[in-house]
Formats: sequence, C-alpha cells, structure tokens
Amino acid sequence: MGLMEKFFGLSWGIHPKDHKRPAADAVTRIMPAPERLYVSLAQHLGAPALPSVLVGQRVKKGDLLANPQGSVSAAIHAPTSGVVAAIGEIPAPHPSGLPVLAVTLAADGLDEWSEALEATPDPFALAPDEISRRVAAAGVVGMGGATFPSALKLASSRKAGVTTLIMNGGECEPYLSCDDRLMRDEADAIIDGIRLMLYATGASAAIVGIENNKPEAIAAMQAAAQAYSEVSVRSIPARYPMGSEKQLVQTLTGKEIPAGSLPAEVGVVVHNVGTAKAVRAAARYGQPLVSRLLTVNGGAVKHPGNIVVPIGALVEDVLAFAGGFSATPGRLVMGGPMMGMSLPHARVPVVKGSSGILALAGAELADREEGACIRCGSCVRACPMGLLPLEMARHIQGDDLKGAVKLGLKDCIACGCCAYVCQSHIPLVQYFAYAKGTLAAEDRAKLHADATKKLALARGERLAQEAREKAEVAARRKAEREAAKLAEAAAKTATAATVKTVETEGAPA
Amino acid sequence: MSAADYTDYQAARAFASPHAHGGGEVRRTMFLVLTALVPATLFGFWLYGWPAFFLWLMTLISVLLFEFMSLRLMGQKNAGRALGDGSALLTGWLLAMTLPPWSPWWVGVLGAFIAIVIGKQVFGGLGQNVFNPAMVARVALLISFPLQLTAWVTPLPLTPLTAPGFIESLHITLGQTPVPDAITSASLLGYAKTELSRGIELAQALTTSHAPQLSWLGARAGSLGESSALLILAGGIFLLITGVIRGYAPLGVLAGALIPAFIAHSIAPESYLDARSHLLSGALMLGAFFIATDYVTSPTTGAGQLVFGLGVGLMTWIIRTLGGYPEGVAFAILLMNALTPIIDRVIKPRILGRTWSGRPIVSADAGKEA
Amino acid sequence: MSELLLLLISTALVNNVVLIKFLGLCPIMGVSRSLDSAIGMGMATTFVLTLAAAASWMLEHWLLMSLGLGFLRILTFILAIASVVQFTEMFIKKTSPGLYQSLGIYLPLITTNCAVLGVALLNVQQGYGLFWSIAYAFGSAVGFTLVLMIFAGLRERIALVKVPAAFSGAPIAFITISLLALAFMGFSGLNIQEQ
Amino acid sequence: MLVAISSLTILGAAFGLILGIAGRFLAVEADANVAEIEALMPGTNCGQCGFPGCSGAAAAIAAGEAALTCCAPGGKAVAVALAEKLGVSLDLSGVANEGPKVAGVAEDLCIGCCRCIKSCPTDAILGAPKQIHNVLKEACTGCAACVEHCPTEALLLHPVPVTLPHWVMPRPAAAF
Repeated sequence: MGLMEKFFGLSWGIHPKDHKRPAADAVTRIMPAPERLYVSLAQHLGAPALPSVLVGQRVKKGDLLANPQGSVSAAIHAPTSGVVAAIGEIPAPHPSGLPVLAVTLAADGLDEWSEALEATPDPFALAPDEISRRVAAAGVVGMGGATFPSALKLASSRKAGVTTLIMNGGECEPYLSCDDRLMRDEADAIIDGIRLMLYATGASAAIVGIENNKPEAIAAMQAAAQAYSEVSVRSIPARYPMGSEKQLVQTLTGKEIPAGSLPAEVGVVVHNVGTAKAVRAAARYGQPLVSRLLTVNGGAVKHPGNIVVPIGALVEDVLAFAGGFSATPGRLVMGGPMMGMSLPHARVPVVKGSSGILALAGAELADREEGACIRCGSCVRACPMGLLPLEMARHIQGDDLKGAVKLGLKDCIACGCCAYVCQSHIPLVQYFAYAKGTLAAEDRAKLHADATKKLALARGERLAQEAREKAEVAARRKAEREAAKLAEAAAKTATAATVKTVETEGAPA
Repeated sequence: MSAADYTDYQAARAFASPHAHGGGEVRRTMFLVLTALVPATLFGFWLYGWPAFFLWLMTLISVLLFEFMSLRLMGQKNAGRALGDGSALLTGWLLAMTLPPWSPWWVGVLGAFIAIVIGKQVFGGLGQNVFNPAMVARVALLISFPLQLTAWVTPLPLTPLTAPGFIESLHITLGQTPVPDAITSASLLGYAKTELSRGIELAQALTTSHAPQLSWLGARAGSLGESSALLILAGGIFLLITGVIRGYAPLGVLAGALIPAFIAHSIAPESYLDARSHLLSGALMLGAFFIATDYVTSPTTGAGQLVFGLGVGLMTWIIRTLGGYPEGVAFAILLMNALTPIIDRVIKPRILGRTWSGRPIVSADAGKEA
Repeated sequence: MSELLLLLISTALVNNVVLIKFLGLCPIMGVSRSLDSAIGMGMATTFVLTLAAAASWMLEHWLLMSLGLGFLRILTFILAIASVVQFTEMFIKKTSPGLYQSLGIYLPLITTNCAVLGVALLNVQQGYGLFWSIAYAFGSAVGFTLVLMIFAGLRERIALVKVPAAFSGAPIAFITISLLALAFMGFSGLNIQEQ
Repeated sequence: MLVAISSLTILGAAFGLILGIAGRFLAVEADANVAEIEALMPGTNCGQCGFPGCSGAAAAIAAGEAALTCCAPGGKAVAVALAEKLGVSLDLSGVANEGPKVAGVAEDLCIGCCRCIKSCPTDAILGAPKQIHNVLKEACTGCAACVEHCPTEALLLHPVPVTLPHWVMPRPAAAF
C-alpha cells in the first residue's frame, strides 16, 4: 500500500488476515463414505430435483437419484453404493435450520461405481452441445458456491457468443484453500477441463486468475498450461472480494459488467476452477458430481486441511474424520468466513456448493454488541460496489427500505467488507439481507395479491353470469308460463267455442 | 477434547455473515486521536502554566459528568461502559484546547454542558449529532461571553518565576483573581483586525515592537491547543499514518484558507495578512486535522470531504478577513456541518456497473451481438 | 454590478431573513421534511417574494404615496401578496401536481409568511428604488431558500436518527435551527462594502 | 375616506380580474384517483372494512372518510402504499402486522355444509356437500370471510409456514 493510497484510501475491498496456511499446505485426504448419507434435493440454484428412486431401492455410486425439474435445475446422483433408506425432510445446511427434502442413503461400504457411465476416449470429437448434455447429465453445478447448473451456463454462453472464458482461481475468502489445493494437485486435469469448456462455449481464450498469495498454485497451473496457447494463467493482487464475478472480470479484462446484466454482456463467462475439473470428469469419464474437495479449517479444528468428501456426508462426520476439535467452537460455518452460512448444528449434510467447513473459535469471531454508527466511512471505502453501506443501514434501521433500494441495495453483493471493517460492529450484511428478504417477500405478496384479485374478479363474473342465467331462466320460465297460460286460455276459449259450436250444432240436432 | 465433542456445539440463532472482523474499535480510534493531541497539550501546559491545566481538567471532568448523566437519563443501563468509548473525552479535550487558557472554571463547565447536552445528547448521542459538539460549545461561548473568550495571555511558562504558582493559578481558574491586564495580549488575527479598523496599514502595524509574533513552535498568545502549529501537524500526521483520518479534509481546509490568503496578500499586502500568518494563527491547523476530520459531522466520501474542507478553509478566510470576528474556524466548521447532508446527497461514489446518475452502463460490446 | 452582488450577499447571508431576522419560520418548520419539497417551496417563495416586492413598491409609490394613504399600507400589501400567492398556487397545481401535493397547506400559507410582508415593508422603510427593492427581495428569498434547503438536509438526516423521545419532532428541529443560527452569526459584521 | 375605500375596491377588483383570467388559463380538472386507489387494494371484496367491496372502500378513502389502515387482508403493506399514493404520513402503531395468514380446515370438525365455499371471495375452498372441505393455500388471501360462516368453527386462520426458500434473515436487534 503506497503512502498516497494510505492517506487517501483509494482502493476498494479489504485485506483480511487469510488464515489459509497451514491447511493449504497439508496433504489432501480422502474421506470414505460414512454409514449414512443425506443427499439434499435442493443443492443447486433453481427448482429442487425430483426423486427418481424408491425407498428400499439398491443404487450404485453415480446412479441417478433425482431428475432435474424445470428450466433451471440439476440432476443428483448417489455418492456411494447402498440402499435408499428414506426420502424425507432433514435439516438444511442453512442458518435457519429449516427442513429440506433429501434422499437418505444407507451405504453398503463397497463404494461400487455404476456400470452405466458413458466414457469417451476423445471428448473433443463430440459436438459442443453433447458436452453440455453430458455435463447436465452429471449434475455439475458451479463449485465456487453459487451452484448455478454449469450445463446451462455452457449452453447459454455459446448462444451469447462469449469470447473469453474467465477461470476463477481467486479464492479470496480467508481460511479456504480447496481451490488452491486442487490447482496444486490436479493442474493438468483442470487445464483439460478448461479446454473442454472452451470447446463447449466456443470462446477463443481462457484466462485463469489466481491471487498472488498462492504462488505454488500459480506455478503448477502455468506449467500445465504451457502447452496450450489459448489458456493463460495470470497472477492477480490478493484482495477480498477479488473472487467476485464483477471484480474479477474487471481486474482481468478491464471490462465493467453493467448492473443487472450477466458477464456475457461484455463477452465473458466466469467459471470456478473446481467446475473445470468436474466438467472434465463428466465429459471424459461420464462421472457425475458425487464428491468434492473442501477445506476444514478454523481455530477450533485440530487438524485443518483439505478433504475429498462425498456429497451428503454430515458435517459432524466430516469434522470427526478431520480429527475433531481442539476447542469448543464458537460457531460452525459452511463456506468462507466472509460470505459463508452459519450452521444451526453439525448434523447437516455437505452439498455440492460447500467449499469449506469452518469451526471458528470464539476469539476469531470478534462478536460485539452493535454500537452507534460514527459515520467513519470505512464501509464506504471498503465497498467493492461503490455503495454507501452506512446510509443504507440507516434507512433500514428507520424502516425506510425503499430509501435503501434507492441508494443501491439491489447492487449489494453481500461480500461482507462493510461489516468486516465496521468499528461499531454494526451487522450491516444482516441489515441488507433482512431488507432484501423483506422486499422479496413483499414482491411475492404482491404477486399473490394480483393472482387472488384475478380469482375474485373471475368469481364476480361467474356470479354475475349465474345471476344473469338465473334471470334468463326465470324470464324464460315466466314467458313459458305466460305462453302456457295464454295457450290454456286460448284452448279454453277454443273448447268453449267448440262446446258452443257443438252445442249450437247439437242444438238443432 | 475428543472428536465427539462436536455435539456440544449449539448455535442459539442464525448468525449473519461475515463471521470475521477486522478488529477496528471506536474506542481504539478515539484513543489514537487523544494520543495525537497529547504533545500539543503538554506543550500548552508548559506555555501557559497551571491555569491552563486546571481549565483542561475542569472541562474534561465536567464533560464526563454530563455525558454520564445524559446517558443515565436516557435509560442506558451501562452508562459507564458507553462512557469508555472516549468520544466525550475527545469532545471535551478539543473544547479545552480552543478556550483561552486562563478562562475561569465556569467557562469550561458551561462549555462542556453545551457541547455534550445540547450539541450531542439531545440528538441521540454518539454518531447522531449534526454539528460538531466542541465547536457548538465554542461558538455559543464566544457569542455569549466575548470578553472572557478573547482574553488571551502571553505565554508564561511554568518555569520562570513570573508565572503564577499553583495556588495563585487556582485563584485564577476559580475567577477570584482577574487576569492582570499586563499579561493579556491580542492574538495576531485580532491585532491585525483592530489595527486595520483603525486605518493603519498592515505592513506598518506588524513591524511595531508590540505586534504579536508568529512561530511554528507556538510561543504566542493563543489557546491551549492552537499555539503550536508544529505539534498539531505532528499529531495530524500521526493520525494519517495510523489510518484514523484521511488527507482530504485537512488538504481542503489548508488549501481553502491559504490559496485565497496568498492571492489577496499578493494583490494588496497592506490590507490582507499573508498565508503564513493565517496558517500559524488561531485554530486553522487544529481545525484542519482534528475538527474538520470529525467522522460524525463531515461527509463520508473522499470527494465530499475535500469539498467540505475547501468550504471550511474558504469560510475561515472570509470570516477572518471580512467578518466581525477575528477568528472563523469554529463558525466555518459549523456552517459546513450544516451543508454536510447536502454534500453527502450530491457527492456519492459511482456504483460498479452503473453510471454516475445510477443507470446501468452500456457496455462497448453490447452492439456486437445484435 | 459589484454593488448588486454585495447587496445580494448581504441580504442572503449576513442579514439572513430567517436566521438573523427570524422571519418566515412557519414554512421553515413545515416544509423542511424533504429536500425536494424544500427546493420547490424555496422556488415558490422566491417567486412570490420578488413579485410581491415589485407589486408593493408600485402600490406604495404610485398609489399610496400619491394619494396619501400610508395607513392602508399593510392592507394593500397583503392584498397584493395574496393575489400573487393565489396565482402561484394555480401555476404550480397546473405544472407540477406532485410538488403541489407535497407542499400542501404551506403553499397558500405563503400569504401569511411574514418574510414576504416583512421584506415588502422593509423596502419601504429603507427607501429603495424599484430595482433595488426587487434585488433586496430576491436576495432575501435566496437566503430563505438556502436556509430552507440546508435545514431540510439536516432534518432528513435527523429523521433517521434515534433522538430521545422527549426531543423528537419539533423540539429537535428547533434546537437544530438554533444551532444553525449560531453558525450564521459568523457572518455578522461581514464588512464587504468597505473593503 | 372615500378615496381609501374606492382605491381599495378598485385594487381588489383589478386583482380579482387578473386571477380570474389566470384561473381560466391554468384550470386543472380534478383528478379521479379513486381508480388508482382501488388498484392498490387487494380487490377481493371481502368486506371486512365495512364498505361494499374494494371499490367502495377506495371511494371512501379518496373522500377521506375511511382510515388508510381499514384493509385487514392488505395489512401494513396496503396502508403504506396508500399513504405513499396520497402523500400523507401514517401512524402504523395501530396496525397489527402479524404477517400473512391462510385459512385451514380442521378435518375432524368439518361437516361439509358448503357455507364457507359460498363466502370465499377467491374460490379458494374446495368441497362438496357432506364431504370434508379443503383450502387451496395458493388462492387464499387470509381475509377470514369463511371463518364467520363456519357453523362448527372448523375454519381457522393460521400463519403461513416459513419454508427454506422464503426464509428471511431476521432484523438485527439494535442494542443501542
């Protein structure tokens, strides 16, 4: 940091203490499947998957458990071989601890792969859309944490004519090192995956951006990418939130993504390096996404490190495998400390988007009572989006959510920089999450009200119609009755006449 | 602990991210600002003797007292802890530094009341006030008691025998002994103003033997903290280096006051003081580094702070040169405090992906797809 | 030209109609909840003040003085002011319904804004010519608008602040404006003409 | 005296004339915002406000005869929207904001009388005579019209259950 930068505070973002080592340097461990696995049906962005197995059914590792449902969704596969023990609700890996639908698998311990995997010796011989189809069949989602179905992103990038593929190796979150570890261990596989993604999207070049606090990963990736001119590996300054899509694209390409648009607007698409590996496994070997590398770290963890964990393993099993606690944790977090979710307890499953499990000791949390804002402006300087967090929070505190939206609440990426630097310990992100959630609920209520308004209108029309019909029927009846009466009267007169005639006729007789 | 102890973990509620904190504390910030004030204050004690120390002590004690009482009145349970954030202490300290050092005790107490109760607590306490409390008190005192608030004394360091002793100083602070005329002295700004109004040109007025002198170190008539420009500057640089303040507001204040002073002096040296006199007189340096940088009452963006500082500097120069008061920093700060909400509303950072007016930017590549 | 500028500065800042003369406090308190409506109110008042000053000058010099009806001064001035306000109200209602709604009752109440009558009467007192009367009125109106805007900005901020219950609402507004008046006293004795 | 009276009269007449002419040019037709207000109402005509349907309530609100908070199913949201539309400040302290509710049928109490079905403004209740009725949660507005019509108190309002995608981060409990 230069003197001018220090005196005038010119840069966005923050430089948190990264806590990445020694976990990043520990050898990767592989966790065997525990006895029971709880595979959530909603572990991707979009609609939950629809189960395609029955309770009691025997499945092998990689067999389909649930089909995607709707336009944005992803398939889910068995992480090991065993028997489907239940399909029901389990606590979700989410701060609320609310239930989520899941397939419970009793592992048989054999860990047998399914025979139905479609392997291809040369995936580059396939059509690009076929690669997307295989990625979709393998249930690959974004491994950075956003969990957007990757196949959809590949296909839509191709349609949008994306020219540059940005590979996110930033891993700017403190504590996490799974991407770092993956790049060190499997650089060749990642580069192969990147080339497959280039092929599938039709982009001409890929840039891998890696923060300069991971020199080993940069070296490994550069060595692996040497043979391919279309893939370049770039070192970027370590700064949080460098791994955020908008910030990464701007740093690597100088292009600014317009608000409310996808990166495709400026001709780029961003994928995580972990996704590249999953894409390769899907395209080359037909292997679905059934396990992932994640970081177990935090002050309360005895042996921090990176572990390959089957999807659906309980956090408590993972922590036990990692070696347990060295102290009672103050908080369990899934993901990084800046944007990760606090867990209500350890009996929640690992999902495809879990990049880390942190057991933070009380001292690391620095929890304090919220104080009054002293308008120091640290949050304004830290905000990577150029927002005014203090003003937004002030409006939300005063129940003026619309005022907060006017200040740019919808542009907030919830990176947590503002709350991290806040001297008064104001939970700014919580204010924004509360406001966004409340506004979304209001929008839903409005949609609901519009729908019910239509129903009420339809009912009104129907009642009017019924009344009209009733009136018509009544009128018709009346008319008929009158007609009948008339006819009767006419008949009477006629008979009378006839009688008369008869009488008259008969009289002479 | 064994691996099985994870079951002990029980989260009481949903915690929002982030789960880490940078470690910044209001208390630490306030402590750093107080530290930065120490050298200038100690020098002031040496320069003006015991009365200055008594006034300073009186102000600080009453500030803490009023803050404590206000917090209790507002139903704050742990008022003692809230007191520990140091904000009231800083307000009192800054106020004491702008008062004439030999003022009677009630000046300090009344100032503390105005600063804490009217300037800060009625708005809701820390962070809620719109005007700088110390400057509110300073201006209110100046308007109410112009005589006491302009009774500057020539420096009488503790060491020489002519300086008042401990007991004698107590009498001065308690207001029982009036400050002898022989040792009162006008500040340079006041002197220049008086002489100009008498029709005497500056060049002539400033060369006479009884004209107040200037020095960077601050051996001149003035208030506790205003005297030593050098030590105040050192404190300011300390705050810049520790990252407590940023350079925008101080730069703005100095530029806003010195540029017009320099221009006016170049054009008509007989009626306008030079930039150096402005820099080393009165509270300009203190205002630039310690008061214009007050978080609560100044804009939050860098550009806003620059505008704020320029406004303070310019107003100071205008009031000093053209106004009825010899010193204008306090008024200038209050005036710009009043404009701060408007500055904050007009000057905002640009949101990433949006134009300055808030519409999404149009990307250069957008046309290509069509 | 410079004289005109000095008159404007002196009326707008040094002898500010609100903070130094304490005229027109009713709209200052009433329409300062949001900056946008404050700007609208400021503009409306500027229009009324300037026009009313011109009209009252004409009435004073061409009617009252020539007929010796000085005792009718206040009555006629109020008549002129009321008419101008009525016209302004119609105009705003036509051109900017939103502003009309946000100003509400305070728009017709410009009639009773003592700053308007006060400035017209001060003009007579000081014996300005027509042009200077208008300049004086305009300067006062600018001062009024300035204070209204500053005060609205401050109140927008205070609205989001946890003011103790005893002080919330009008009390804190009065305290704030008193502190603002304190700040404006810095301009007192601003001796521009002489230098 | 005469001069004074006549000059004031003439003056008044002159100003009146000017204003009259101006009034002709600047005339504004009174805006009919009843329709706009009605657009903000839930539109289910449940009648809980005591007016004949939402249009009646909208007319009453426009005329200033009804409180902005009169709409029970709309709750706080509608009151705030109305206040914004009409540009008035609103005292929300009297509005109970318990969150959205839906009706539910207690199956052991329902006798299948069909009275609730007829009362529902959005056709959200399904059922046939002598059959246990059921509420379509998606169509229910929580207006409570059916609750009054149920002879066995089988219909009750329940808060809408919170689900994972609809969970909202709670507001921080400000400590200061």
